[in-house]
Amino acid sequence: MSLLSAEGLVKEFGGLRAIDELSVSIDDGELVGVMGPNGAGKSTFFNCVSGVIPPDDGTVTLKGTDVTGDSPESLAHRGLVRTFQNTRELETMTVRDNVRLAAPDQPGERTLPALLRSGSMTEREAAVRERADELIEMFELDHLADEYSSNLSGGQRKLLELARTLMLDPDVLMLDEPFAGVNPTLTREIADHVRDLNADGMTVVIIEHELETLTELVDRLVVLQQGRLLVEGDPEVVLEDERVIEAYLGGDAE
Amino acid sequence: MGLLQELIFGLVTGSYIAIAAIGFTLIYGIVNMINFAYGEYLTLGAFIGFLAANALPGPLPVAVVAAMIGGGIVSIVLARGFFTPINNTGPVPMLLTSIGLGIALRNAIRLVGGRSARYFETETSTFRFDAIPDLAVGPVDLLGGVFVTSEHLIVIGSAVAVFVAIHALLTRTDVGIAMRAMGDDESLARVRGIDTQLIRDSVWVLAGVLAGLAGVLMAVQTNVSADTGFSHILQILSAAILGGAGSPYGAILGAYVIGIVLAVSTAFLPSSMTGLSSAAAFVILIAVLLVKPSGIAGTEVREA
Amino acid sequence: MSSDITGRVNRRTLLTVVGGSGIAGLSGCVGFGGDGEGGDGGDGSGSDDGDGSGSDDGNGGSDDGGPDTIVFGQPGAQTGSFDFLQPGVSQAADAAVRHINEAGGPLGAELELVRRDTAVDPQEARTVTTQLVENDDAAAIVGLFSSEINPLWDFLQDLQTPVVTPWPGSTFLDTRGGDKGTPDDVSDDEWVWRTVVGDTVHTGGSAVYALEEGFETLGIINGNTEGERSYVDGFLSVYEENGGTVAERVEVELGSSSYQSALSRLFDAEFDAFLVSMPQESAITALSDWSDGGYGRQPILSDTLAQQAVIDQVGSDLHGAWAASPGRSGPSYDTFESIYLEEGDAEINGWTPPSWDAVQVTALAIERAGEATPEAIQRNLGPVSRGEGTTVSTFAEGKEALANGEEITYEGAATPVDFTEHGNVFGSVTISTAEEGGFVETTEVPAEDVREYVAEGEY
Amino acid sequence: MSVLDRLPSGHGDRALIAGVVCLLVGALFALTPLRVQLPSAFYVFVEVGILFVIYGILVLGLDLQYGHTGLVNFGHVVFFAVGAYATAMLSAQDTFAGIGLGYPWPLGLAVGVIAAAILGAAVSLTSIRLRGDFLAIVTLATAEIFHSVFVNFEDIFGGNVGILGVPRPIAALVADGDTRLVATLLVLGGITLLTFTVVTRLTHAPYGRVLRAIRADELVTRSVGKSTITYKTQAFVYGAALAGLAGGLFALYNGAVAPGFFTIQVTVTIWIGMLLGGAANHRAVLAGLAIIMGLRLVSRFALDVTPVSSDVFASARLIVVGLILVAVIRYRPAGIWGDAQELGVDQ
Repeated sequence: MSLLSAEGLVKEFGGLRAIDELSVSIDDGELVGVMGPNGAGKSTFFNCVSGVIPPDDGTVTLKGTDVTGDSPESLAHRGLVRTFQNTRELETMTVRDNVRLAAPDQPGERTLPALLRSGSMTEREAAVRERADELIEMFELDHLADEYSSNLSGGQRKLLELARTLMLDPDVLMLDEPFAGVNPTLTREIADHVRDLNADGMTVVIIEHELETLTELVDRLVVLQQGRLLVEGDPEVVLEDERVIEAYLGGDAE
Repeated sequence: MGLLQELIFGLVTGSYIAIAAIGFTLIYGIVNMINFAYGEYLTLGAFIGFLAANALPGPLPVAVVAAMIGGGIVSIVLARGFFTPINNTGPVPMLLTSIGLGIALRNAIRLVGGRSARYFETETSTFRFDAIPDLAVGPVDLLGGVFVTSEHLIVIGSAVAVFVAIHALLTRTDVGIAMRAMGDDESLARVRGIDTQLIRDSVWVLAGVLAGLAGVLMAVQTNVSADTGFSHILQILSAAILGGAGSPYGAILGAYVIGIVLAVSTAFLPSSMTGLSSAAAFVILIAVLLVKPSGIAGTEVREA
Repeated sequence: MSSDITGRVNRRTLLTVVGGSGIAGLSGCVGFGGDGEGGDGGDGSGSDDGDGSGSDDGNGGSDDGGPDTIVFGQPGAQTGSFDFLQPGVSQAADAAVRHINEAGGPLGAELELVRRDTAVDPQEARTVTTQLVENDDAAAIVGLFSSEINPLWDFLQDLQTPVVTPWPGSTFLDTRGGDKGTPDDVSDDEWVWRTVVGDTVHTGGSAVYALEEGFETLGIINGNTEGERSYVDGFLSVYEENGGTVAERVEVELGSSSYQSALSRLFDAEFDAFLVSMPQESAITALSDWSDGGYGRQPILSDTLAQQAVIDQVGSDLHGAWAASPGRSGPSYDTFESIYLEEGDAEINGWTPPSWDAVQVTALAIERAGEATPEAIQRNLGPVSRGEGTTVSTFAEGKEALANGEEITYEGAATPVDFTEHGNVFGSVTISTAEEGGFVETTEVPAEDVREYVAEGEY
Repeated sequence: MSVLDRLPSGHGDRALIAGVVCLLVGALFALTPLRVQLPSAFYVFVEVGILFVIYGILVLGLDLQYGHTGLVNFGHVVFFAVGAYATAMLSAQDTFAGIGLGYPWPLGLAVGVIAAAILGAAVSLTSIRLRGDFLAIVTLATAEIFHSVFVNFEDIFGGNVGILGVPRPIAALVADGDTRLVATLLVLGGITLLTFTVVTRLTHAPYGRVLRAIRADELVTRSVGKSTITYKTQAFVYGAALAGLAGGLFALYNGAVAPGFFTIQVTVTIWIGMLLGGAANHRAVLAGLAIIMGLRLVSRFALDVTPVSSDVFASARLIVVGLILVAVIRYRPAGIWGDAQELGVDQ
């Protein structure tokens, strides 16, 4: 049974179908890459699945529950977390606070415990700090922990975003172009992290243009074109597919 | 008197507001700011027109032209001095700056212009149409005899002339087309080689010219004082947002909705509530923002 | 930040409790029981000879020669609504001060007027009045509007400084203010006096005149602010009591660009005449709209509209409209006018002569009291204005008469200034009619007649 | 700058202690024959000081909304007014115009806070999703509507006269003027300090971290599982309720409310105070408010030494106030004590 599946998703913008009857299914523990030329509907697919925009038609199912049109926050509670193509840091907050923010189940985020400084809040916050520091260390951001995240470089932002999502300990991690604008060393580092996470049982979906890294990394590749599923399957096989070659070389490839 | 007469009054009031609201909404659309000092632009236009009417030998239209030119100059100077330097800080700091500038300008005008109201010397003639039959529906009379004055006709005529000119500008000229492009998507416009600062400056001048015209028209109907424009800014703003912020056509529509609401609510509200007509306009504004946040014809203003 | 500020006050207070009250000037003193140190502005504790009240106002602790300067505070509308009326009021007050100083000044001291802007905002007015009394050492306040006095009523009572103001018409003050007819007993006093005729009086005169002229049904258009409503309410209380009826009443917001809708609503009703109560600028807009609309019928204007500018702007349709104003010509109007005109060229409005009267009568109260404390002024405002005594029209005459040991009664520029127990004045009512060259006084209802419309003790 | 790192030495707790001390000392003056005597030159400063601590509650609430959560509320005065009117109408006896029900004042104060909170909830339920500058317009329009309503319905709200005859609990206990002023300042100042404690605890807790995250990027905050609409609504309602508290206290201090006390001037003053001091920093916004109110007061004294006439002076003062707002935004966008990076105004 699949962990996350989209059935017949449709989203129109001003009469143009960004995704058109798109169906994708992802199994528990899989590491899946999503690729396709510009305008193929990758980001719209992500947005519809992660609740950022509601689809016009079709259903999204997570762990057997229909979550179509659910808000990003409720999906996060159900274990699905995403990153953004243009990294979105909370620039006016420190690296530490960026990561700590994402901690779930903090009673101190409700009014009364916050006002009364309840013991449950202090206890939880101690655990949150410890976990956040672990993640910051894991991504080698510890020397920047007290910097405002607006001071970080592009690659560091990708790492921070990853650290922030891991704070939620998600079941499904959706990464939107995690290697874009990142130098090769850091790219390898991020890829290693992703591989480790997947090895620990986390399901990961990645949109990426960087084909080489992607094909090395993923178990399965899904290729979109003009809002529809073009091909899916083993990376090696998919990349040899004529339709894919045409889509990338013939059309408006980058 | 009948509903028809109220509609005429509403059209006149709407016309004053519409001229100003177009200027206001253009600034919103292109510069991306709510300019709360815009009322003071009207006041300055009214003062310039008043001075011109007394200093120049010509008839009132000369004063109107002087006010429009003066308004344009004032607007671009203030924009260069106060708004252009903080163009990139976002809508809220710009709104706050305009509020501060408005307070300063209003009091500077009071300081220089003095406190008493001045009046334009005008002659008004009235045209009556008493032959129109009544058409009563319940207690409300839909038609009935009406009158219009020469002043009404001038105001409505000016408004129509402005609409035509603005429409021509936005559809037929390079500057106007660039304005529309920029209103839609500024970064795209920049990519396409449009000089965005030039367009912004043009919008400031245009908004000032419209403010000058609206200021003089309002002053002819009421008077010239430090509060001439400020007392109408909330109506102008409501009209612009009602119609869909940034859209000149929406602003015209919004202005007439406000004008007619003001007229009809005064005529038909219970007599203990007739003093609330402008509050009624705000209630409509809020209602529209809730039902259709983008205004009657405009862009999305919700975030989430 | 706030913790710092309050903390400091705190610490100082505690310090003085422990360390005594020695730190001169800035620090406060603290004590038990309160009366040991004297001055808490004492209500009723002061003795008649004045020194016992120990106030630090005005006479600054002098014991024999009297103070060198005496200060009156004038809160004014230098910005905000009504600011266009302030120049005439300021000039009248300045002229009165000059006249008083030329006559030797109250108690031989130099009279000084400190004027500060309230913008007709009650919050500002509170600050300004405090500053005038406590920092400028004003012995009396000669200003404040209805919209400032009413919400600050408790504050003004706590202040215990006489407020003698030329502004308020509000019916709120009809039964509030004055010395309650007992000048020597300040415990029941309400500290506010007005030298301008309250709306109740002249609107009453106007209503009776309207009925005499045969206008038995009325339409009303008025602004939705306190002054305008109070005017209409005063008018109606007499008008309806004497048989008049109101066919339609429309309230409008001030400052609109057009009043056509309100007018069309009003004139759908049947009536003989219509009453307009709006401030001048809005009234000009409304009356111009009325003229354009050709609605006709007899206009009755509120007193503030009897201005040349109104006729100029509205045009000949307005000819025949009349307004009932508080008589501008009190017994001493001519004396006032000649001194006023020397002072400057500000236009005289309805509040200009009362402003003169306010300063004159307050200075006379000081002269009679022999000291310039707020309480002494409060005790003497009644005696110098009402009852028997040598009639005086200026401070100069009054000073002389008092020096001769006579009692005096001041006859003012706007009214005879006979303060009622509630600190109000009656005056004649002038009916003036709009004509080609301006408003012409056509009839005058004497003060005594006006008095008949108003029940004893209710004004 | 991290959240709980700051907790142990939090200003909130010092303010709590200071606030309780203020209340106790104020109560001491109010309830015992202990008297203070103030030099009369001090009166006006204490008067303005009392207004400052009342406006202080307003600015703390506004800062919770704008400084922390990014909600642009340009009609803050309406919540102040609604709190004041509700308190006044419930507790006033023998008012000249409008309704005065004569209930005990604590009930009036409680209803004042609740009424303001309900209005805040109504505004946020309908408008909290609007973009910043449009929320500003809706709140501004709300304030104008209520102002018209207060003025217009004379039988209910007393028109321009307002509601008179509101009980003054402190004045009722202390007959002596000087002591009354000091006691009032202490009690109201104490309440402001307690408010400071409350908002500090909220914003220094993980709760405040969520609010600041919303201001930084609402979508990201949602995508890490925070229900941002709930938080925005709460922040708006808490700010409104604090304004209602300030309004109720004002009514009980002044003994009357009238539309003239609740003009857009109040909103402008607290906005300038907040921006001048530095949004998102509780102490800074209070300091900024103190500066702008202090400047206004000191400028009154400047009249004595300036060569211009008082008419010119009055206008010039307001010109300066307007230009201060313009200059702060342009040259000091984070305010005097604000952190430009934390506020995201660093260019």
